[in-house]
Amino acid sequence: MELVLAIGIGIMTGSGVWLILRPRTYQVIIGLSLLSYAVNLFIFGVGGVKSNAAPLLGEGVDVSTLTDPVPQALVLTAIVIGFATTALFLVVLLAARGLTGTDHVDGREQPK
Amino acid sequence: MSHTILSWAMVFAQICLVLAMALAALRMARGPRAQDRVLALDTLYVNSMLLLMVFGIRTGKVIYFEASLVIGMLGFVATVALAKFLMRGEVIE
Amino acid sequence: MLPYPLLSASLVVMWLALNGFTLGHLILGSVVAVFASWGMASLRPAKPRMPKWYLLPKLVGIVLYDIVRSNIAVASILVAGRGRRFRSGFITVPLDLQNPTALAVLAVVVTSTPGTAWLEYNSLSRTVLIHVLDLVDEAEWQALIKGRYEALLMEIFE
Amino acid sequence: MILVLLVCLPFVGSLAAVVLLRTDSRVLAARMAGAVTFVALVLTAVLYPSVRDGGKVRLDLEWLPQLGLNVTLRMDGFAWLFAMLVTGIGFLVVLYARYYMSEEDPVPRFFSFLLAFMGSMLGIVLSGNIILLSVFWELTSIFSFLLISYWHNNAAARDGARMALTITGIGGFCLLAGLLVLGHIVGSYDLDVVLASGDLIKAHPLYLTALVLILIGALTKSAQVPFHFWLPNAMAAPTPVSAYLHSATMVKAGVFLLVRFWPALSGTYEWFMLVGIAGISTLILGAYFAMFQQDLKGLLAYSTISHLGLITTLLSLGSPLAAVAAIFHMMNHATFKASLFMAAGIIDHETGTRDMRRLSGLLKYLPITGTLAMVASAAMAGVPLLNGFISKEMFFAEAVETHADSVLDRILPYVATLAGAFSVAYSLRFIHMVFFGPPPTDLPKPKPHEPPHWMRFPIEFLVLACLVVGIIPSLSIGPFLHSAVISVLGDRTPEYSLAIWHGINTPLIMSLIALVGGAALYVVMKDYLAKCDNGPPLFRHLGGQRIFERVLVTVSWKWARWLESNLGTRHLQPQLRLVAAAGFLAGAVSLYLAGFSPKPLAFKDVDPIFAAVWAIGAFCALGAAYQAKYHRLAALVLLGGAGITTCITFVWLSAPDLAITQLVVEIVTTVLLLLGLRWLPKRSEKVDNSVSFSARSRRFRDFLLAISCGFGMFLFSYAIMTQPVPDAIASYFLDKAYSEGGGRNVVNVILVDFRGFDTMGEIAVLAIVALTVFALLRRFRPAPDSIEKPEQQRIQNAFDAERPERSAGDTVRDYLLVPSVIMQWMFPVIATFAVYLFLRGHDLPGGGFAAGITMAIAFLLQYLAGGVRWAEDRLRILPLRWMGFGLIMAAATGMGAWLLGYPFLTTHSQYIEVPFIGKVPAASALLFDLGVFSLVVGATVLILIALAHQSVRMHRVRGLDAPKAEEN
Amino acid sequence: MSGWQQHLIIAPIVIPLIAGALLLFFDERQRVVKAMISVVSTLALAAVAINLFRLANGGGGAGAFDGVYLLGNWPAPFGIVLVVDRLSALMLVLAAILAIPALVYALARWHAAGAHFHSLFQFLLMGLNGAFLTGDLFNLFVFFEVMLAASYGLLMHGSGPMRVKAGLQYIAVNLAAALCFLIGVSAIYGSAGTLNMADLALRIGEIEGERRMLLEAGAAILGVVFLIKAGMWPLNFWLPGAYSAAVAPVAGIFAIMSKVGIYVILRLSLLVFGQGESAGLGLNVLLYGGMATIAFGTIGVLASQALGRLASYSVLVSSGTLLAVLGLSNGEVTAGALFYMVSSTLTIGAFFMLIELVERGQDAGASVLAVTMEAYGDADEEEQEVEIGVTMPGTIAVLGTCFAACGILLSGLPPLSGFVAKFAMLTGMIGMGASADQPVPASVWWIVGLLILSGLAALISMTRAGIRTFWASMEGTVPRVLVMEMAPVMLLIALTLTLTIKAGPAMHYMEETVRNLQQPRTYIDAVINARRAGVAEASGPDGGGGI
Amino acid sequence: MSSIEHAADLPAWAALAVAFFLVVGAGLTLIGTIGFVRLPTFYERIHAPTLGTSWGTGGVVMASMIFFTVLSTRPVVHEILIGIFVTVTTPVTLMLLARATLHRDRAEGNPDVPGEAPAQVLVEDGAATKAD
Ligand code: NA
Ligand code: NA
Repeated sequence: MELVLAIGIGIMTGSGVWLILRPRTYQVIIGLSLLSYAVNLFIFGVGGVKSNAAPLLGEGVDVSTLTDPVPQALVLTAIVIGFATTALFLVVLLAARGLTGTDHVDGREQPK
Repeated sequence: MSHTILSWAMVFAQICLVLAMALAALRMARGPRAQDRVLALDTLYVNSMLLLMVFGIRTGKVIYFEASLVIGMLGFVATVALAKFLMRGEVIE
Repeated sequence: MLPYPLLSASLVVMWLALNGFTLGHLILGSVVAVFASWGMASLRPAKPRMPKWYLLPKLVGIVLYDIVRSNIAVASILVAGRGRRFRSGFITVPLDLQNPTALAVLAVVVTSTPGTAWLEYNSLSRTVLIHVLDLVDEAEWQALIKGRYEALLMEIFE
Repeated sequence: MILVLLVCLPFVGSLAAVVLLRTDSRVLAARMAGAVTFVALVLTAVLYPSVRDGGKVRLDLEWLPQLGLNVTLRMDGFAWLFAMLVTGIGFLVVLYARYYMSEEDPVPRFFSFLLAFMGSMLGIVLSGNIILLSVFWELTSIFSFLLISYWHNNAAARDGARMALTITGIGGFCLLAGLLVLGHIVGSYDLDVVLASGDLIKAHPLYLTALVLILIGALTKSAQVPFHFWLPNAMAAPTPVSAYLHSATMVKAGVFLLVRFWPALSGTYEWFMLVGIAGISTLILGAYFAMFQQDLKGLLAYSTISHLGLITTLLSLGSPLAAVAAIFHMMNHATFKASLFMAAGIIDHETGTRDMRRLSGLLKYLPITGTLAMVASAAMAGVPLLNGFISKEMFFAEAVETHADSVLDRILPYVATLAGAFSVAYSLRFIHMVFFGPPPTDLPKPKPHEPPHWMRFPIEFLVLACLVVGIIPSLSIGPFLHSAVISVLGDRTPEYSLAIWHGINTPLIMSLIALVGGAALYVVMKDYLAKCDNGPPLFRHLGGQRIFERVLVTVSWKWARWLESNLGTRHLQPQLRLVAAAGFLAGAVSLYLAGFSPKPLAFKDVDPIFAAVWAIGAFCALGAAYQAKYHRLAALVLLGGAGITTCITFVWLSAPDLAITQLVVEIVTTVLLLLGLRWLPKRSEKVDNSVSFSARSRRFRDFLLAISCGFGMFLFSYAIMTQPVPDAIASYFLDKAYSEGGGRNVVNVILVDFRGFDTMGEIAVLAIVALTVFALLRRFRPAPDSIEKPEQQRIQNAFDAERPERSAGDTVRDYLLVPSVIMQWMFPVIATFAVYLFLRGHDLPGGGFAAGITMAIAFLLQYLAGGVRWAEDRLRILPLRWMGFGLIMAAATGMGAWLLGYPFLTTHSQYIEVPFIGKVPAASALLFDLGVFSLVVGATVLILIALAHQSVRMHRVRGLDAPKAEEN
Repeated sequence: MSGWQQHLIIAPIVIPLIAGALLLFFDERQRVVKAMISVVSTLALAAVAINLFRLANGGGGAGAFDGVYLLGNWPAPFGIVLVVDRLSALMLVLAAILAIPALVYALARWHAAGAHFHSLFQFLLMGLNGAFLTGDLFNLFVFFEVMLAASYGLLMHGSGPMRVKAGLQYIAVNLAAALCFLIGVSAIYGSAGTLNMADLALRIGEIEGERRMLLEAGAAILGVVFLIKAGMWPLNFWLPGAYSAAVAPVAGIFAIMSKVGIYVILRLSLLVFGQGESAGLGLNVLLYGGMATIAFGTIGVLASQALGRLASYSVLVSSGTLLAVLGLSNGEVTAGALFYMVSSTLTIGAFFMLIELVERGQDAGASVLAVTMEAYGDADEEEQEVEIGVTMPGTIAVLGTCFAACGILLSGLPPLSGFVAKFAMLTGMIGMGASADQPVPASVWWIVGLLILSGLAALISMTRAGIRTFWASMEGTVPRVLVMEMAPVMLLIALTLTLTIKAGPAMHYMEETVRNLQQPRTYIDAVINARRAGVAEASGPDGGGGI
Repeated sequence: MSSIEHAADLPAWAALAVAFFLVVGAGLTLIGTIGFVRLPTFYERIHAPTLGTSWGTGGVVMASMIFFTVLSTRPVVHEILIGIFVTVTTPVTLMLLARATLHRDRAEGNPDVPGEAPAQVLVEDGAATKAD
């Protein structure tokens, strides 16, 4: 499990980093989304991963077998904040595109 | 015996579904047109939903049901928006 | 109080299905359903009249049966692959049905059934364009849709 | 206390003058300044008894006692003498300026600056704490800047002021550093302690550091070579300023400092060499340059430089007698040079020029001023019976002595004589060219005449002083000088005599040689000097100020700009590259240094289905990265694929809450990005596909960085995930979630209770972002190429328009006719589902956030189905209200705990027995969650709708040609 | 937890939150009401901050106030805690004191330049205060995001291509940084099992082997984030663009934002990573990075044509100074650095607000031309010599005086607090060699040199700019400046003057602050032993006593 | 992955029924998706996923319902909601997508798709009043 997840995180991070280094704002926003997936999964993973051990209490549930709920709570917050910032970045890139006429991250085209 | 069959059925179902997902992803990447990709995404959603339901059976827990329900109930919203974008070039007019 | 009784009832059922069939949830579900149907009322949808709603199960039965049948049919086409030739095509079906809800139900039926896909409805000419995966005889399909589904829907909704 | 009064009074006066700025009265400001200066003079004079014969007046006020910085004021004989000079000449200058300044000049400002300068100068003189001294030191730089640039509409004044400030500012910073080092050596910043620790200082390894830094401070201030060039440029100041600052006081501050620290720093070889070289070269160069000046004030400025060089040279020698001579010459120079500046000012004032080539024969017009100037010049030249003679004799006497055996020692007598000759020459030239010869012909003001008597009075007074001191030195200046000398030299005070006549000795012969030689020199050079350009031959075009300006412009402007653009960037990509690289390196380097070695990978417990799901996810992520440039929709769809993988992972690994939240967010994000996509420019692979080599290499570098980061994250996350944490705080939450938090869904209880404060912050973020989005979009202006409706709509509208039986909007209406029915009917269903998610959150997966987004999706769907107008016709959503309510609800729930005496966000939970329903969980956290729900609905809807409205808005703007196109 | 005073700790967060939320109920047209709410909230904040400052400084009587607030009444390592100690109280006061002038300034005109200014402003304060108060790493992330989100909005307040372009870069960099923040925090949680800073400080000693390596890697990644916020070269290129693009009152309040990074570095480095194997590496990064930042800032100060960029580079100089000085890790020097931080924040705040007033009457193109001409030394020949003074309009005189004051403050000339601050740091640094009879370290001389050079650069640049603005182009129209806009600037400058006069007591406070920071045990005990309300506990003998 | 927790309590008939529905549901879904990849035109491909959304979903829903109902010895029917929602919403997406494709093809002049509103219908219903 850990191995698969770690490889997944690595690939998403790599793709995301590649994209945020690109010149087009849309590439950057997709990159940021990928990176936030990767980071959310990373946070999620730090508590150790277990299958079928959701932190839901009930009769006869052995608490010690449950997975760590803290990273999950952190990820939830991170998802929300990630959503908010993605929305914001989108609108800012639209505004920049509107005002500068280009979708280049610097607000003007680079000479080739 | 019946439980062995169930186990194998479960394995079979998961393999089928994950293969189906892979094929959908393939179509998603290959296109050729935008509509193919959108349809592939929708298919991927549904296949994932089914995979999650099978996972629910496998674990014997109903707590994963909501995730499937969310896909079933709300998954189409994204596809609708994508389709409308293709048709009108704009999602909300 | 209850602008859409059928909707409210369905929502209560949905609530109970989600939460379990208890008296408490019946009450809670009813409250939620009432609020939800008020919300629906604010959308002012064309209010569907269903004088013969009791015919709905019949429709559901027919459709379920057709879906099973066409599942098998389409699956066999796909499994057979290139071996079996099939011809897909567009057909135009003129419709008498005008009620949007009824049209929606028909669209759901046609689309849910593997092998047929509702493409576009033209409100001026009142025709629908349908794509059929295995189009052997155009007239047969037209008859099927008009006779098997539209007639029943006309009966339910008008 | 008088000391405080003495230092503060001028500053108070300065502020008072600022108040007078608004009045028109010129006289009032001058009178006030005069009164203040006079009072200061009297106060100083009154203190004489206390400082006579080595007495000291001292006052300590705490300022920053921990660091040894206190307001310590201290007056000894030397300080007294200097204070008298500052206040006395200050008074005369004020008097002079009262008449000098023009009608149009804003006089109050002038006096304000002048008084403030006087206060700062007194501060330097009276500081008993070396840091305090440097405070006042810098203040004199600042006020001198303001005074030099008083006529700031004059470019020369601005440049001169700036140069003065830059040079003396550099000096001031160095001085401060030097004094800090000195304080470090001594262990105190108290002047008395420092002065008493001479041996300690000279023996310390940091002595040279301190010395060099302090000398830079002193030498810059006193305009010593090679920092001398600011002084001639400062002559753009009004003449009273020159008379005061550039002859009597500020430039003396440097030599004052040398005298002040003479006991502590002098006497070493380093001191001798550094101070000596500076002093001797200044002495000779200043005198030489002075001869070739055409500007009266320029001549006086170089002369001042030369005389300061003389003083410096004396101080370099390290002998007590030389120090006496130095102190004495400081006073003498102040008197004659101030009077000369004032005389020059009168000449300028009356004739309108200071250019000696245009001036001639003025004695006829200005007989009294001319006579006074002649006497003062004679003092400057060192003519007997004048004060300048006596101190110069003392200098010559010291020059022939041997102090530290070196080249300097051997050349000093010759240099001194030569400089003396030069000074005779330029003094003669000043008198001869201005007052004698034919009447002037091309004066800007044709009829010069004597100024008002009171304007001349200061000169008269000073010239009188020159004479008195020159004739009866021991009776006039003697006792005061003595007090000063013993306060500096203490037990090392030498025997000295202030007599005019010491018999025929070497110094006298040197004086005679200088006088005769100087006169001869002038006679020889007279004709050349009358016509030559300003400045000495050879050096004329190599002015220090020119070099300084060039260097300053090059270093502070050209190099700085080049460095700024090469060490920094204004582009985003390199910045993000740096952030990524820094993050990668921070992790990698610290792991490497700690000796981290990656664990062997464990393949055995891998679930193949899960692995397959991730293969799909990775495929989608890579695909999205590949397609994002040219196939935006494809990238978006592939991103969705990566998202669903994430969601499956959450389910698989026991996080149903995350899965639900991730899903709903995913959906909203997709719609959001699509809403944005409409405004982005078309991008086609076929059009811009030319790739340069540099772009290729940049890409390769980025690719390597991406691979590194990805690989790093893989290793890092694998290491962390396989590293179980035995005693995490998590166990507490699992234990107490039900018993104390009242919920079975531990994640939710953490979110709304244990760490509810995080959630409150998180919803605040959402609210802020929504507001920002709204604010930005209200000013949204699409790019010109996006204003038009999308191509699809244009085609469809054209189609509708050209068919007679169709009306506008038929296509889209037909398009949505059937689907919209279903989408509408989904509204109550999704809303009910949202309520369901909300209510069960505390015990099972769900919660306010997921519910809120779900509700927002219900609204969104109606916008998708019917468009903005249709939806808003029916649903009056007031997102701001939802948001405000949500935030207040959350905060109010938190504050509710106060009423019961508990801290913010303390929750109360219990199960209430409700008839028919049974046990119902009733945690106050639910109310908090309601706040979350409400805010999330409001914020999400606001963001989506604000974005959606842009299409309608554009439509409205262009609406004239297609009115009511989309309406029912 | 006892006494109503205890609840004051949460007030700096709740007050702006509620004010910001209430503002949403009013239309943009009800400007007066909005302004009133905002002003009342900000004043209340200042009152609370000053009260907390007093309490933290031992004013509340021993035992009555322990400075720890258990949110949700959960005990310390589990719930989130807020902690008021001298350092956080100082930051709270600084933020509040900067906020009032900025708000008043904005009320004159800028608050109407776009939607929701006041809400965003309040949320910014909430974020700042939260970041200063929180004792929990993840909560710190949340408040960082609150602060940053609000700063995004405020930065682009008034819109326009320059602001939006700057905003795009600013946001992109900060989003990347936020991701690093999450990685860092979760790595720390993953290896230490806690998020509470005090608890982390307790546990860190016991963590060994691979877990410690991972923890340190997480901390290093976290450090990068704070260095980005603090503006360390080469991670600071976003800053000049962003700060100079913001409208004046926003840039004014931004003056404290870069200090948040410094604050956190100071807090965490002394509390958690004060000792241990990796402490040295971190300190070296701070030291050399800080020095590079001073150098870069100095270059930028010299190279700036526009005043806004000059001010932004001054922020960098200030940050660099603080980082380098913190890298020396010396108590006395750190106390001086705190003083410097206060002084430079007030200065830069005032300067940003002043710039807009000064530039209001000017033609932007003309000033650029003036610089160019000056740079090539052509200006002198063209002007004739005039020896008659020009009477300055009162407005210009006041602006000029304030400008001069800013110049003096930035270059560290006496008599204002900039000098005292530099003196305090320099005297501490040069004194570093004194104690054990060892020589002053070479790095100290480098910093001394850089500090002097940076002061000189500020002097040169400010004189150049001042001459150009006030003297060389007198024909420019006199800007219309309202008292409401001038007063805030003057207030801030007056504060620096007060700081100079009260340097003794102020330094005393800073020294006490540093002493507290150097004894993390007190902080840790206060947090871990903080008592829950209404829960009878047989816990340790003393949890109180103040920190 | 082959172990099924909690499944030991399941009676044989239920296990077999669950197995059957799982195999049918997942199998149909896979077949549908294979078709989705293999069919040559979009209009044909659009039929393929409906296998998954009809009986593919139906099978898995049935399996789940039987499994949990038998396991918890009370009716667990909420999975039926998934079936209903998928059935109701899939047509919406397919319709919108198909129609969008039709338009794109027409705009590009693709000869394989029928034109907008065939001519003879126009003649017939030209004067007809609009619906609604
Ligand atoms: Na179908
Ligand atoms: Na028409």
